[in-house]
Amino acid sequence: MADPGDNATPLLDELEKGPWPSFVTEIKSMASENKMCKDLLGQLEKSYREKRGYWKHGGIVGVMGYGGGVIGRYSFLAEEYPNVAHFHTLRINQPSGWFYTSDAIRGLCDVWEKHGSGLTNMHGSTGDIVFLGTVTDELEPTFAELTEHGFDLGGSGSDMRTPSCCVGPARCEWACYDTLHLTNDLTQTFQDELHRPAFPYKFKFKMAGCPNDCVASIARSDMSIIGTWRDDIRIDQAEVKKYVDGGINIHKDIYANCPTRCISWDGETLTIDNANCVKCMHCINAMPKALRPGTDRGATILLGAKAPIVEGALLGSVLVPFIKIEPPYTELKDLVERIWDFWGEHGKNRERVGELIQRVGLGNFLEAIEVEPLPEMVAHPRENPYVFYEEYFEEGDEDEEEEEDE
Amino acid sequence: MADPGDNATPLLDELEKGPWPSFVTEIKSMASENKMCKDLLGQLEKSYREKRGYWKHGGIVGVMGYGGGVIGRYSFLAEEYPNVAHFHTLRINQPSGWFYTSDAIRGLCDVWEKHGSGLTNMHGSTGDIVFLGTVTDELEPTFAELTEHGFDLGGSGSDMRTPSCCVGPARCEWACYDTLHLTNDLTQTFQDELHRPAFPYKFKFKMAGCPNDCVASIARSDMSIIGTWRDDIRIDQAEVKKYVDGGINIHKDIYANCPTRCISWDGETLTIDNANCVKCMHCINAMPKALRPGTDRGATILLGAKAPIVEGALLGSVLVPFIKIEPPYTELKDLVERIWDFWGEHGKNRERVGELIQRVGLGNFLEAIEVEPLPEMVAHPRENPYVFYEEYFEEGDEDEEEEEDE
Amino acid sequence: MVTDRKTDIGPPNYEQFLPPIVKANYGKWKYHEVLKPGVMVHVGESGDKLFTVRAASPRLLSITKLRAFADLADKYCGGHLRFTSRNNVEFLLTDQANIDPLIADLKKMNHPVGGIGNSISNIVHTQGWVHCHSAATDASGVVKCVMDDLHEYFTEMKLPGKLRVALACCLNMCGAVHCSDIAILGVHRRPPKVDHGKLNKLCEIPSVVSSCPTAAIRPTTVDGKPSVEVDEDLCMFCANCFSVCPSMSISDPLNDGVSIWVGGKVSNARVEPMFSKLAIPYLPNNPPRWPEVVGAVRKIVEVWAEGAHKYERMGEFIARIGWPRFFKLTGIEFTKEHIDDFKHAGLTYKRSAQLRHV
Amino acid sequence: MVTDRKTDIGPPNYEQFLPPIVKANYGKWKYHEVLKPGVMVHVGESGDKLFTVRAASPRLLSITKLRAFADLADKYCGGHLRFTSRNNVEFLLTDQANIDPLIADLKKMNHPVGGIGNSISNIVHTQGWVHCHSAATDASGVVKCVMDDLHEYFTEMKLPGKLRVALACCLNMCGAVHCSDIAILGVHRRPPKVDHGKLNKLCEIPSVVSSCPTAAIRPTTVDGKPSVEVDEDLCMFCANCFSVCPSMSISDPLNDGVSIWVGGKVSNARVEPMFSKLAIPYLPNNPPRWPEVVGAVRKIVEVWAEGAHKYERMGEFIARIGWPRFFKLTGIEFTKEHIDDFKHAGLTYKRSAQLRHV
Ligand code: SRM
Ligand code: SRM
Ligand code: SRM
Ligand code: SRM
Ligand code: SF4
Ligand code: SF4
Ligand code: SF4
Ligand code: SF4
Ligand code: SF4
Ligand code: SF4
Ligand code: SF4
Ligand code: SF4
Repeated sequence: MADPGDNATPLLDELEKGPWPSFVTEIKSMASENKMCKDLLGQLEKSYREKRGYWKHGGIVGVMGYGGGVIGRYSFLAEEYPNVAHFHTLRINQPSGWFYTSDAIRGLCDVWEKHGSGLTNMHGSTGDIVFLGTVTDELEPTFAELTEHGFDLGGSGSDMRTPSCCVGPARCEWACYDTLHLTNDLTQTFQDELHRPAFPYKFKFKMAGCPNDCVASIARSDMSIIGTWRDDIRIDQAEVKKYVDGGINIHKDIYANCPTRCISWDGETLTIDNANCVKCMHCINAMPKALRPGTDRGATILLGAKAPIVEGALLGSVLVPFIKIEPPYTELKDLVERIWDFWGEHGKNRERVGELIQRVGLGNFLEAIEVEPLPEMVAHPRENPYVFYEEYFEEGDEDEEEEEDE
Repeated sequence: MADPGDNATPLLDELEKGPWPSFVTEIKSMASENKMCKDLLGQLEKSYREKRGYWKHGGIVGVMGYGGGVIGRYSFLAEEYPNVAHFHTLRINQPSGWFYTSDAIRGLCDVWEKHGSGLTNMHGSTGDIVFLGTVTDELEPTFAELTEHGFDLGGSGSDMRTPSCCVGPARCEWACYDTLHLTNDLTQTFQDELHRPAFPYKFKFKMAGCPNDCVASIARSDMSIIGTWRDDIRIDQAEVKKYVDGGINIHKDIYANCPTRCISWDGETLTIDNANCVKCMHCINAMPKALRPGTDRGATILLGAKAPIVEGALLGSVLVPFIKIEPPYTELKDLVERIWDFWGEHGKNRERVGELIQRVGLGNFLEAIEVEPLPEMVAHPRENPYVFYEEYFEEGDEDEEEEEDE
Repeated sequence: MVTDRKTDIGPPNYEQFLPPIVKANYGKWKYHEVLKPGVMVHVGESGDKLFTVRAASPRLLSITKLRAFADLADKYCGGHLRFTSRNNVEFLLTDQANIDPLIADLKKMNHPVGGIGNSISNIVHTQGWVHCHSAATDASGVVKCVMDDLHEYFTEMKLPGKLRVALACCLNMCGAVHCSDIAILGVHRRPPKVDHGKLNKLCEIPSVVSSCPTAAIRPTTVDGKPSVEVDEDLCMFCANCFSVCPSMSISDPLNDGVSIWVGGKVSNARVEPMFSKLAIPYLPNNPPRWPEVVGAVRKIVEVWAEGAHKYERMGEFIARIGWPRFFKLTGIEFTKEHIDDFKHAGLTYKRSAQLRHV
Repeated sequence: MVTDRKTDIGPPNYEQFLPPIVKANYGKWKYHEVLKPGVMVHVGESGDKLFTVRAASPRLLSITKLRAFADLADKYCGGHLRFTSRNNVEFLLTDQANIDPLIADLKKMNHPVGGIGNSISNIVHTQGWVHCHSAATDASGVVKCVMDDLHEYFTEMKLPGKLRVALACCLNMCGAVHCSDIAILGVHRRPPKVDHGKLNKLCEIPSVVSSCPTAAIRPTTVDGKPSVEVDEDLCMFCANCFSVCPSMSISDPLNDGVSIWVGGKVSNARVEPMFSKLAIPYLPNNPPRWPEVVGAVRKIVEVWAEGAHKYERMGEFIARIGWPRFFKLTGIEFTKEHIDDFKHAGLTYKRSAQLRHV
């Protein structure tokens, strides 16, 4: 293969073809005005040629007084591509629900045009606005201008990470609590925990308004708050009939997919045995005009989800089966503080809270954070007989007398 | 509580009351003629009073040339109850399927009357006839007489244990192979492995004629051989109708209980999507006159079940999804030999084969015993990304050239 | 002399013990029907009919009783009988007219007939204080008490499906306790007491130390003698140290007792085989009638009998109604002990928001 | 000066960014309907209607593009827009008449509209060679190629249900890769090469040793310098050592590549959330168009699209047909690599006789 000229990116050019919007086109659109983008293209083309990345481990860079929010990044090819020798990203806390006005967007663009690559991720996987690539000297000025525009940094390192949430009550009929308000409130309440890493490892919150979990909280957040309800699903029988007329087969499409088979249909009336409904959302999802969650709403709190490194991936597990979620969220925040206290004291370095629970045992963990054990917290009770009974009778105990008295 | 007189067993006497047959009555029935039984009652009464057992760890006792088949047992209360100072049991290999003639039973009784307590277990959990309690000196004479009657000892210690089986073709319409014949054949073939412990730990075979598993093989045997079939379930539609007329609700009773919902009923004809039938037996169990297993029969072989000590209980896991089971069982025996070879070489002391597989990994185990990996062997493929890829390309490999050639 | 000894003859060939009708129809049975409690008929493709009468057995049988069974077999069955995998005795008849007289004789001998079909069959159990050094409770005695109480479910067929109860007297679980609808399991609850005087003579210290799965055992020296000590906080009472070394005595009358487990099964029918799960961590050993155990088992049986669908085994029933409701219906308290903390504990936590909220 | 700096102001309050119709109907939406691919309407209890148009985004957006989006928002949406949890951009309209002109404008900008309802939405992904030091494959490039191929499933709604594809460029899995219908995961396959010259300067040897979950790393001395060595047989390429120490370089152009996982989900709808399972252990990195990956993903999508019932996600579909058939239908070979050998491996073995035999 011929060595490509200075500006030639024959491999990347292939990625401008095809119907899906192209990230290469995005980078190229900046390359004429921004040298970082030009060198990014160059280094990336080389990655494509050599089938490997050329970024080094990040060093510790950041803005004054903050321990997180910036990911340091340096190139192995600093000589070849000096403009990406530093290429740090800033993580910027998104507004809850990722709503923007065009002015807010333009404000962000202006800051980033002046101080960085002009490339962003809308958004990062945790939920932040990601400003992709700048040099160390620009970090502090970027930050100053961002705060002028009302934005602040998100998390990185061993801190509380940027909480995020589904669109919730802003545009969804199924939201069982105000995901946006809670997300904003927690973010504001825990500013210190967000900006000054003092935990054993990262801690993520994600708020989903209902069990559909449109923010993947149960897979990706140390604390997952999933909206649900306690009372009966509201049914509009007339609308049910319309769905049936429209082709929905209640037996096949609804009943057979209901995890507890607690829904039935006699051709006239849809009946739900609400005591056995596990709030999976399926029937509601399938017939949104006919069915709605109940009105006694709140959330299930699950703890401990994380990616696999290094003990294996975890989904969140039930900590509180049902809790009312209402400002000022005192009960929830107290719970969070108790969890952080215990984790802070007993968590090992780089041990997520889910791993800690597995290590000390859920039972002990509950005791430490003062939460009663409930059968809702387990898929099933233990199968092995290795119980750590904590007490035993000693000779001479009252109990002995009582037991022998017979 | 007053000290009971020499022969008084007030607590045990309570266990002669009630409708269920009483083991105390059994022991008592022998107590006048057999001193062991008298002292057993005495020691047991004391156990009931003091809420504890009085047996010591067994020592090594047995019959000449055999390493198993006898469980040594000594009393802590030898002075108080000298007739149970020794109280060893003999494990005697049962005839396959636990069929007896009255003469065979009487023969056993005669031997045991002469040489032991006259108490038995019909049968032990592994399947043996258990002769419960005798003294060391009587072991050899008992054995000699037993062999005269055509009986031999079963297993104990780190050997192959007494194989056992369900009643199978002898009295069950669902047996998919001859469980009795195979059980007898394996027991005879592996006499040496049964009598001369040379394994890392015990190894149990259990043969069940169909997936109902009436001998609990999947829970209790290192190798569980469960009959099954490959072709279609045979249906007698007229008999199906009779069941329906008799009150069976095909939807609720059959369809809803079919694990793959592969059965359907249009009011006239019962249809089974046999490609999706997982041979669970439920529909056949529910309508034995109407449905029968297919005729292309064989078995599934599962490996590694055991009780919890000490790594946790295991159920057997699929090793061979389907195999024809026909004399002389060469393929099966070869497989068993390969498993024993690998286990013998790599098993730790007191490591059951199921634990060994978990330790070395099923994939490596299969490789060692020369069995191809199949998706039928797993509930699902791995969820974690920690794959031990065994090969990688080195610079200069042919593959490199090929890969770059583009 | 040794040369004269017969060895390795193996068991007698079963064929010599099969009734003629079984030989004739071997592998050619067509279907069966349950005629009444404890009685079923198997019909061959030939049209032959084999009647089975199943009677309860305490499993611990004296030769007196065995001879009486042999006599019954002669009287009614051409000298043929068998035992089942749950230790019942089965009489195999070709003459239907013999069924009732046989049952009458069995009743006289106090052996109820039943256990077939939708009933509770015999309790599979182990040795207990009758023969084992390891027992945390008696076996035969508890079984007797529980079956005295439940015998109506053996002699009648009024249950939704089969219910298998098993008992093991210690964690070695000699039986299918780990996969039973209801399991009664003897448990120790006090860490082993070390006999420092004898340990070094009877046991190898490194094996004792390594026998402990939780590393609770450490070598030490007591009164100048090498021995071991137990970190009591780490002990979960598995008794593996005691299996390896008699000087690690773990039996303790004050603390030994019984735990109750539910929802296991073995058959592949409908749902896959399942392990039993902890229902009640501890009930006291209260001989001779173990009233707490008897009461707890009955309560669980009744909750199941009342709520289960046709065919539904205990574990399927609980899976359908959910564990929270099982605890509510049985009145059993859910405690820390119920939450798994062994190797795969994390996999037993509830990892979804699918919950009932009532 | 520091005193002048604003810190800890937190994010801007979302309320200021909500469109008026959202404010008016906040928490009072009644139902929604999907009108056509990429377009839905939410109807408030008030009767108000909010139209959403969802457009694809490469997530990596230049400020040029963002300004163009802002212009569109001004033109059609009173200046309001949002992004989704899968990184699409959503335009929020109150005037139904604006929908088609907006879609036309988006098309001109090469942003297809779709992803709502029974479709494949955007691929959640990570940094890859664009920004991360840890990547075993590129992210944006693979995503572009796969979505170029699958885009018909984004712009139309012809699938049985939702299908979520995700990509992570290394085992850190920055995203919901571990719970996706189809996951594309960058993998290393060559043990780390130790830079003995630098290791001792850059890293603490004990941390490096203890970072390895399989204990493959041992301290050693090379040319008189303290360093570490790797037992290659024990390495399963997790790269945890590299996360802790840059001198444990694990990237390797010859061996890095892509694995494919299937059957995960996050929602609680119907079945509980599930992890993705290994489908294809390794496909080569073949930039710029990754044809092997594109082909493999399409094949899996097609097998699912053809065989799945209405609503049925990938994992539900496979659970119904069984893994053996999944491998047969997709033509993927089942190998040793598919069999779990990590901590809870034993729990993934098939422990029942419930099998299809065809
Ligand atoms: C930028 C982002 C990916 C993206 O392209 O969106 C990202 C990028 C990195 N992640 Fe991540 N993670 C990002 C979201 C996630 C998520 C998803 C989420 O938060 O919902 C996860 C999985 C959920 C979880 O937390 O478990 C995730 C799990 C990890 C892990 C594994 C952590 C674990 O406990 O398993 C690491 C490794 C580590 O922490 O050492 C990691 C480490 C990293 C590092 C810092 C690399 C490293 O080893 O130091 C990456 C920096 C890349 C770069 O150069 O910018 N990242 N990371 C995401 C953050 C953007 C944002 O703030 O919005
Ligand atoms: C007699 C019998 C119980 C009974 O009353 O029926 C029995 C009795 C003992 N078993 Fe067992 N086991 C008996 C069937 C079982 C079974 C059931 C089976 O074979 O189907 C199991 C569970 C299945 C399994 O093998 O895992 C069983 C699992 C154990 C274990 C745990 C082994 C494990 O790997 O988990 C031990 C402990 C040991 O091996 O050290 C054990 C150990 C013992 C010892 C030898 C006690 C010991 O620690 O040395 C017991 C001797 C009692 C005595 O004094 O007679 N016994 N043992 C059964 C044998 C009778 C026969 O030969 O027919
Ligand atoms: C005689 C015996 C086999 C033997 O070789 O001894 C036997 C015999 C029969 N079993 Fe069984 N099973 C026998 C132990 C078992 C066991 C093992 C156990 O209990 O330890 C099981 C597994 C139990 C479990 O899953 O935990 C067992 C699970 C079944 C099933 C599946 C039941 C279910 O719904 O899960 C059936 C089918 C049915 O009953 O519909 C079955 C059906 C049958 C049939 C109807 C088979 C036939 O067509 O002849 C026989 C009479 C059934 C009855 O008792 O109602 N047999 N059966 C065993 C009698 C034990 C007893 O005295 O009660
Ligand atoms: C906009 C968004 C929330 C947000 O705050 O950004 C959203 C919005 C809606 N989701 Fe969602 N979901 C969104 C991400 C998710 C996610 C998260 C993810 O994909 O990472 C999930 C979990 C996916 C999973 O299980 O792996 C998710 C699982 C659902 C489900 C359950 C689907 C299922 O059958 O499993 C529904 C119900 C349905 O579609 O019937 C749903 C339904 C909906 C509804 C209909 C809710 C409503 O009434 O407004 C919304 C439009 C649906 C649509 O796109 O077809 N939403 N939804 C997210 C759009 C992402 C995108 O650009 O495509
Ligand atoms: S999680 Fe529920 S409330 Fe939130 S957007 Fe999705 S469907 Fe709506
Ligand atoms: S929400 Fe789910 S569990 Fe409840 S009735 Fe509807 S389908 Fe059934
Ligand atoms: S396992 Fe099957 S073949 Fe054997 S007795 Fe039971 S039902 Fe009959
Ligand atoms: S045997 Fe089981 S899986 Fe097969 S059709 Fe009958 S009920 Fe269904
Ligand atoms: S369960 Fe324990 S106590 Fe009972 S017989 Fe087996 S080893 Fe002995
Ligand atoms: S009983 Fe078990 S846990 Fe306790 S010290 Fe002995 S071996 Fe260890
Ligand atoms: S998945 Fe790995 S390579 Fe990709 S961004 Fe995250 S840490 Fe970096
Ligand atoms: S990649 Fe993982 S397994 Fe391999 S040496 Fe590094 S830490 Fe150990």
